[in-house]
Amino acid sequence: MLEWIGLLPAFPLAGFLALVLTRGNLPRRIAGVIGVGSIGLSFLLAILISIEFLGSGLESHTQLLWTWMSVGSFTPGFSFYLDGLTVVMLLIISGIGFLIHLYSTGFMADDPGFARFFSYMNLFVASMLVLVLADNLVLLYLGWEGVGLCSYLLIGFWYDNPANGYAARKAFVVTRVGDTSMAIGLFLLFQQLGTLNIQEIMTLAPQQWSEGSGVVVAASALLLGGAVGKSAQLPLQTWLPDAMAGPTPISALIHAATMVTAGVYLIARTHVLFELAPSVQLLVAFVGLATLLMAGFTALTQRDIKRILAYSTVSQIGYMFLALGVGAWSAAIFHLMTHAFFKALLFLASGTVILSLHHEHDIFRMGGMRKKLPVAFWSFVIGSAALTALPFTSGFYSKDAILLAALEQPQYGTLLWLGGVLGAFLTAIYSFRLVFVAFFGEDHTQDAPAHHSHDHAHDDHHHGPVREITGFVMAAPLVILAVLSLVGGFIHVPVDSVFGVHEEHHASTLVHGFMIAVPIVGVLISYLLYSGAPQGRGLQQWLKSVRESAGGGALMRFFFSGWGMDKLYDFLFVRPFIALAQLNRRDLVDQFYGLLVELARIGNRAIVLTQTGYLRWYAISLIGGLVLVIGIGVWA
Amino acid sequence: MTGEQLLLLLPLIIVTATAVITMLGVAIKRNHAVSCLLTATGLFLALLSLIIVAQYPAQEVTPLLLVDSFNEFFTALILLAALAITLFSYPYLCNLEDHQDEFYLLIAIATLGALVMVGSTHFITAFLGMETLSVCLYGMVAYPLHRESTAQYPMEASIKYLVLSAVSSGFVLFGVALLYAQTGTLHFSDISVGITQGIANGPGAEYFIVASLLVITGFAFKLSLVPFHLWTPDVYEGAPLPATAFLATIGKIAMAALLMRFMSISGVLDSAAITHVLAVMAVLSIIGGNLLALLQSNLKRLLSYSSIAHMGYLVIALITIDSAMGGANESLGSEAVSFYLTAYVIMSLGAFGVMMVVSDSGHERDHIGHYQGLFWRDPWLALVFTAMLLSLAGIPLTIGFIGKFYVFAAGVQGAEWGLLAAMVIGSGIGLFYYLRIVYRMITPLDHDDPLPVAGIRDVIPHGILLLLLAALIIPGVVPGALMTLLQSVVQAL
Amino acid sequence: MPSIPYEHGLILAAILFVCGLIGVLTRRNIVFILMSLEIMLNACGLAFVVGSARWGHADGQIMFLMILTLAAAEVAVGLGLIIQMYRRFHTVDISVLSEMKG
Amino acid sequence: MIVVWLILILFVGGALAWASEALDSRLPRLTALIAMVFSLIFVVMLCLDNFPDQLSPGGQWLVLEKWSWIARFGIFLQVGVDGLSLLMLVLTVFLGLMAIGAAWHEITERPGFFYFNLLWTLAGVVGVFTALDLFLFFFFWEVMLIPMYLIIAIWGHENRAYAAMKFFVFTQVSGLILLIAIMCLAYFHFVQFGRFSFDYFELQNVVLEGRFQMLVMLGFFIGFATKLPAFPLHSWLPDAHSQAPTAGSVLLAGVLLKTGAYGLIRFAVPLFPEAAADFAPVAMTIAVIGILYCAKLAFAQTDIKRLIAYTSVSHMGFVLLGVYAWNIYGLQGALMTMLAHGLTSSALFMLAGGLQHRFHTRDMGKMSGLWAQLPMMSAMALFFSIAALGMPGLGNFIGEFLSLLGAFQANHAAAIVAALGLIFASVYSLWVIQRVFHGPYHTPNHSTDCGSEPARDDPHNHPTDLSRAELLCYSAMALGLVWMGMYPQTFLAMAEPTMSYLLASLGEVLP
Repeated sequence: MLEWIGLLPAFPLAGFLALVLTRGNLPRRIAGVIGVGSIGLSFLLAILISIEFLGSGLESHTQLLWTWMSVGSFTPGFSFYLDGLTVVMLLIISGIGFLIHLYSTGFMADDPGFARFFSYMNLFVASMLVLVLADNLVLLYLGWEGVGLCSYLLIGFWYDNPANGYAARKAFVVTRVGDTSMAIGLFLLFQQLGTLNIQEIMTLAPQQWSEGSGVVVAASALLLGGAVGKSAQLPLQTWLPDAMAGPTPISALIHAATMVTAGVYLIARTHVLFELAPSVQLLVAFVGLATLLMAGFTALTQRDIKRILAYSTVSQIGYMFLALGVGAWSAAIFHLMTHAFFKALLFLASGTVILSLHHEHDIFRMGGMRKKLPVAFWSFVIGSAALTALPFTSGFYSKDAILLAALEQPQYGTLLWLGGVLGAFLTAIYSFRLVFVAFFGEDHTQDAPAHHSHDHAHDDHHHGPVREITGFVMAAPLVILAVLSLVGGFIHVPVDSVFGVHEEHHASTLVHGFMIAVPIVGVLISYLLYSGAPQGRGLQQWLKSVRESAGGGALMRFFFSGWGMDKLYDFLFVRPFIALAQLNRRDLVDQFYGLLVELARIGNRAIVLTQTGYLRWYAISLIGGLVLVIGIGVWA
Repeated sequence: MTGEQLLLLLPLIIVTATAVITMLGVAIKRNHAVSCLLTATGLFLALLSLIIVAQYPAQEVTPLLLVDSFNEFFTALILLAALAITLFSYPYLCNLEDHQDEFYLLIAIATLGALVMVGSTHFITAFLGMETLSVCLYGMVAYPLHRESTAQYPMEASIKYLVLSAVSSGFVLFGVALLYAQTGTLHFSDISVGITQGIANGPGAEYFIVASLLVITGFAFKLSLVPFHLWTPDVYEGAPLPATAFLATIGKIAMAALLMRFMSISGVLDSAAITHVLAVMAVLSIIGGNLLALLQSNLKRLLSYSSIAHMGYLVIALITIDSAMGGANESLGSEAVSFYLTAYVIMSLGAFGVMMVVSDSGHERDHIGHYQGLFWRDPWLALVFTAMLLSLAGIPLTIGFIGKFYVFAAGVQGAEWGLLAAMVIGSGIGLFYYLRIVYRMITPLDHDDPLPVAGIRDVIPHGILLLLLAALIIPGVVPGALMTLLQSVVQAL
Repeated sequence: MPSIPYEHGLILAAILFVCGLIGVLTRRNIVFILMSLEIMLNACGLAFVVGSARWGHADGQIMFLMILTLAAAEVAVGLGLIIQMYRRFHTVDISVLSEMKG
Repeated sequence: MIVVWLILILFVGGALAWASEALDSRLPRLTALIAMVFSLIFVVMLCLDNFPDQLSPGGQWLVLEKWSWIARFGIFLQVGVDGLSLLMLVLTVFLGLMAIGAAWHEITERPGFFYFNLLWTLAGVVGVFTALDLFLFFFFWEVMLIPMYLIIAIWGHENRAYAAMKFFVFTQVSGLILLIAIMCLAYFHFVQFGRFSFDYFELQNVVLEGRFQMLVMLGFFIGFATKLPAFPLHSWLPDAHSQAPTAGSVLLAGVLLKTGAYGLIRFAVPLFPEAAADFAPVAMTIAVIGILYCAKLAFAQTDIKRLIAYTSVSHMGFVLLGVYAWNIYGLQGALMTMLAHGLTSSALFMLAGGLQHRFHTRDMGKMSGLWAQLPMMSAMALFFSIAALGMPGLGNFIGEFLSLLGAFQANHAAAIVAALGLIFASVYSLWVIQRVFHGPYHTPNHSTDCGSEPARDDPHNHPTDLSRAELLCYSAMALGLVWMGMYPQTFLAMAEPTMSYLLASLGEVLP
């Protein structure tokens, strides 16, 4: 069975080709079947392969399909590598991918570009599978850019609104910056080690470089740059919130479950390099910490349901980076898996909410949806519970593992741990803020639209009473994901063979108690603040006064704009580039050659004057010429 | 003067005979066709006689004339050019009511002068040849045409040419006189001895340099190199087309051949001063000639300027002629000059030929506008004209390119980097005005300006054009044969 | 009479030559220009005669005869042209001859 | 004899096409097509029967023939085909077919003369790729200029005179400089070995001392860099492309630019090893400036063909980078970029030509949101723009990655700065897609201000989507790119012996 591993990306690729070559005039049902079926097949195959692989107790399995290039000593092959880590990623991608495809057949039912949507989605899953299965960094780079491309195509799916196009381009260019730094990292690795095969790098690196040597620091920093770009971490995170312009299923699949975790996978896969460069590993930890705090605060002030979830994704990936930074590789992957479950659940649920409320995104214009949208409500509750790591939910086990590992970090353990706990507290507040504001309190769906920021020009006529649009196709994935979010904590992630077994963390019960209490207190505060319950009157007054006060208002706006990063980048890079481009529209070099031509023309006009037509002048020139000639002859 | 030597002079004798017979023909009964036919057959017979002359080894016929392979080659070239011009001028002069025959007389005698120049190694014959050619050219340039609007142009051009040519002959004569006064011989030989050390008790080297420069100035005037080029555009524009063609081709060949002969025998090039002067003149001619032609819209003036530039390229090759006979490592210089001359003659004849075919004495089509849309009106003529222009610009597939390549080779051999740079810049500028004409021929014409319909009398000129086109393309693609011929020709130098 | 050194002869010829040149440059009347041309050519003839006197062989003198005949030919053609010019322009001033330029 | 046959077919085909115009105006394009199909068969035959056994060690030259031409200068008609030139021949013939496809509907007046020029340009290019005698190389180098000039000057767009003249003078003057350099080499062969020779192999053992070798090498470099085009000498390309007819642009971008790069690989570096070694950093800086500067310029353009022209200059910067890295990766990278860029830029030009054919303007400002009206064309445009920005899995990525890999070995700084070019490439490629194909539907003669659904039934401006001929061309090119991206080994193996021969002959003089 293992030798069929090549088929995993082949099925979605076949789906993509089928949908593209029929140029979108397949009937909707068949297009849906092809789209979902291909992912289903690869999910099934993934399960069979995982069972056989785990059962066989093999360390790893490499399957060469064909030699891609062979130039001198650079011979990357189109070959797939299977080990524990890959199995986990395979199952997440194909599993959740399948559920989301199922969901989107319902969500995109009335969209004209139905076939086009599924072709892009299939291409995305194929690229992601190639990324995960690649056994050398060049093939990984192929998958890496492939997913970047698909995210561009899908964010800008509703192309007739230029804003979507802008968001898509922004996403692609920002991730491209990260990809370029990763490419440079690849060149450096090849130049130093002579190969780009991941396993060879992992064995050669420790032999050739001592710990903390310049080259390994540079290489791992460059790879970190790539990871930061793709996983929307601090320097390059401005693109993810704007990526919400795409249809909601893709936000679930790409911007929550799979693509954004590619950075985490890359660092986990090349963990030997990072172990050799402790300074860079620490940098990873602090990048994670800073991002999770920044995102947490920003999420507090957001109004759009999808942007809240987007910032929460950035924050949760910050946790994964924190785990990687402190060396808790398996904890990071474990959190990656659980996060995929509950974040996909939250996004799909928000999709149902948006569809039912006719593309309403602003949570303050919802309220009281508990009764009207039961499925969405319960999904949100379970999802938010897992997100805030309430006890016995999957989030609890994975986040605690990370925080405990962070505590044991030799130098900055306590600082990292405190930041993590503060983050958990913020997470609790903003996730349950969303739940209380959207589903509890009075119904605000009818009042006049303060400002409509919905993204596509579909019919947004005002409507009668709200009723939930969830057929079986949309409800089933929600239920499965809800179950997984609750039960996910008990799945043991089979990555010990990859990262080596780590001993259990043992911390004082006080620490354990504190970590359990923090989310619960957060939920309570959020309840008091946002559910309009009478007991929270005092707190609500305090919040209103802070919001009105000058300083507080400014702080709110600062958080709302994602700590002003967008404006900063716009000012630093975008505007100067456009100015530079406009500055020299007509190529400077071209004017230089124009100058030469002008010179020749002036020369012509000057010398033509000598042709006066007067005989006397010609005679003078004759004699003058003779004098000149003799002068040169005798003296020069 | 043994019988054999008389045989060697056969071409000269035949050409003189044609002149006399044509004169007698005109005296008996004035008939345009007959006199043209007589001249053409005369020239053709002279050409055939060359085959006889070629058998004999090179020898001096009286110290004045030297008949060797060099002389024979250029005689052939001149006779061919003269023949072509005679045949071209027949349809051109047809609509001139009276005195059409005298033109052929002038052509015959002028050719005679050119032949004498080419064969001379003695100043008397050189001077005699130059003057005969010049005087006949005065006549041809002043040939009265019936274009009311520009009737006085030929006369103006001829007077200008006469005065200036006389002044330049004065320079040559005075230079020769000074040389004669010191060396005692009018033969070209061993002026270099004087230049390098000066005669033991006589004046120093400067005297000889000045004398030689006087002579070279005269020659430079005839070749229209830059300081002495001002007459060229006016005379080319004023003169009727056949006269301009004659002046541009045979006038230049004879002078260049004479200069080459003078340079290699007299060893003038040994002195750095003279080579310096020639180099300066070459660079000025290339840059000046090309710049002058840049925005010129009268084709005759444009071709005159381009001839200045081409003479500049020629002088570059001339400079690298190694004074020693055939030189130790057989310099490419003289080969390059003769090849470039041949190429230049073919190109100019072709270009002027097309203009002659299209115009006649009543209405000359010499403005660039007349040739607009020629590609679509008369593809054959346009093809020939484009081939000639591209060859003048030095584009491959043509003899012009091989000529330029030869000059490059000579330049590189003589390590004349400055001159080669000037040549590249000159060619660059040159592309502009040649291509301007080609582009003008491509742009379609809105109003129709009908070309003279090609009657039976135009068959010959079109035939010659075909020959010229063949002479342009074949050596351009397979230059081997012509190169070996020229190699043997130059050995005699 | 004692022989005059040949250099003086050459200098005389040179002076004559320069006079001819100046004549060509300054004169406006075409006929006078032709006359100055004649002077120049005769100056060269003189130089040749002086040369042949110095070397004592006849080349120079033959050259002088040659120069005389050719100068005569040129002037003849020149005068023919001048007559045509007068018939058309009714003047012999050379500034009339300047239509062609540029 | 195959090469001579190939050139003959093209020459004769051109003449026949011109002659056949008298019979029927549709005949010339047919004769041209037949001639091209024949030459394609020839080239493919050359590939197949030579390719399998050609891998024998040392057997680098598939075809090598020599006839005497001008004995006086030791010039021979020496033609040779090896892996590198064979690939170039395939590209030339393939793009020749594409050019005919592009001109199928577009060229209506005087088609005979057009196809005459088209085929003669191709013949010149085939000559350039196979000539092994420097004089013959220069001969074909100039021969391919005249027909190209005529194509731009006669069938070009509004100010074609300026563009054609600029193109011709640029390449001609740089050609003259190249000629002087060739002459110097030949003359020094004469000084050192007693006789003139222009033979590629004999000239390799001419020894020139330091400074003079650099000068002669510069002559070669300027000659090829103008054609490449490299940074300071590139300003003729945008004009030539925006004014040339589509078929002309396809030929210009697809094939003529490659002659410059081929010249660098075959002549400029192997003949002057030491000079190339010292000159390498300068050349790489020029390449990097070319990549970034032209990417910036591309972003600022509104005329779609000028934009694509600037992107071509930027891509050819990678070729220059790869060549002067002078290791196996750089060379193979340069080769792959040449092949992939040939296809990508030709396709983009055909698309731009198609848009101009439909909307009679090249200004991107006047058209947007075409996806709704022209789905197939927009999909193709998207595919080729993505290929242009170097998406892995397509040909350009392989070329750029290998070039940068090679460049990184030779000179870290240049490679890193050039890698920035990848970012700029994505900026301007996606900008084109956004500007022309996304956003509200709007065309020059039909603008919906409210950006609502375009009037489907609006007859007078309903632009027709891709015709079958166009679709065939585009999908052929798309397949080519995917083949190059997914399995480049076929091309790399074919070129490998040449590259290793070139590297060996230099003895790794370069870093």
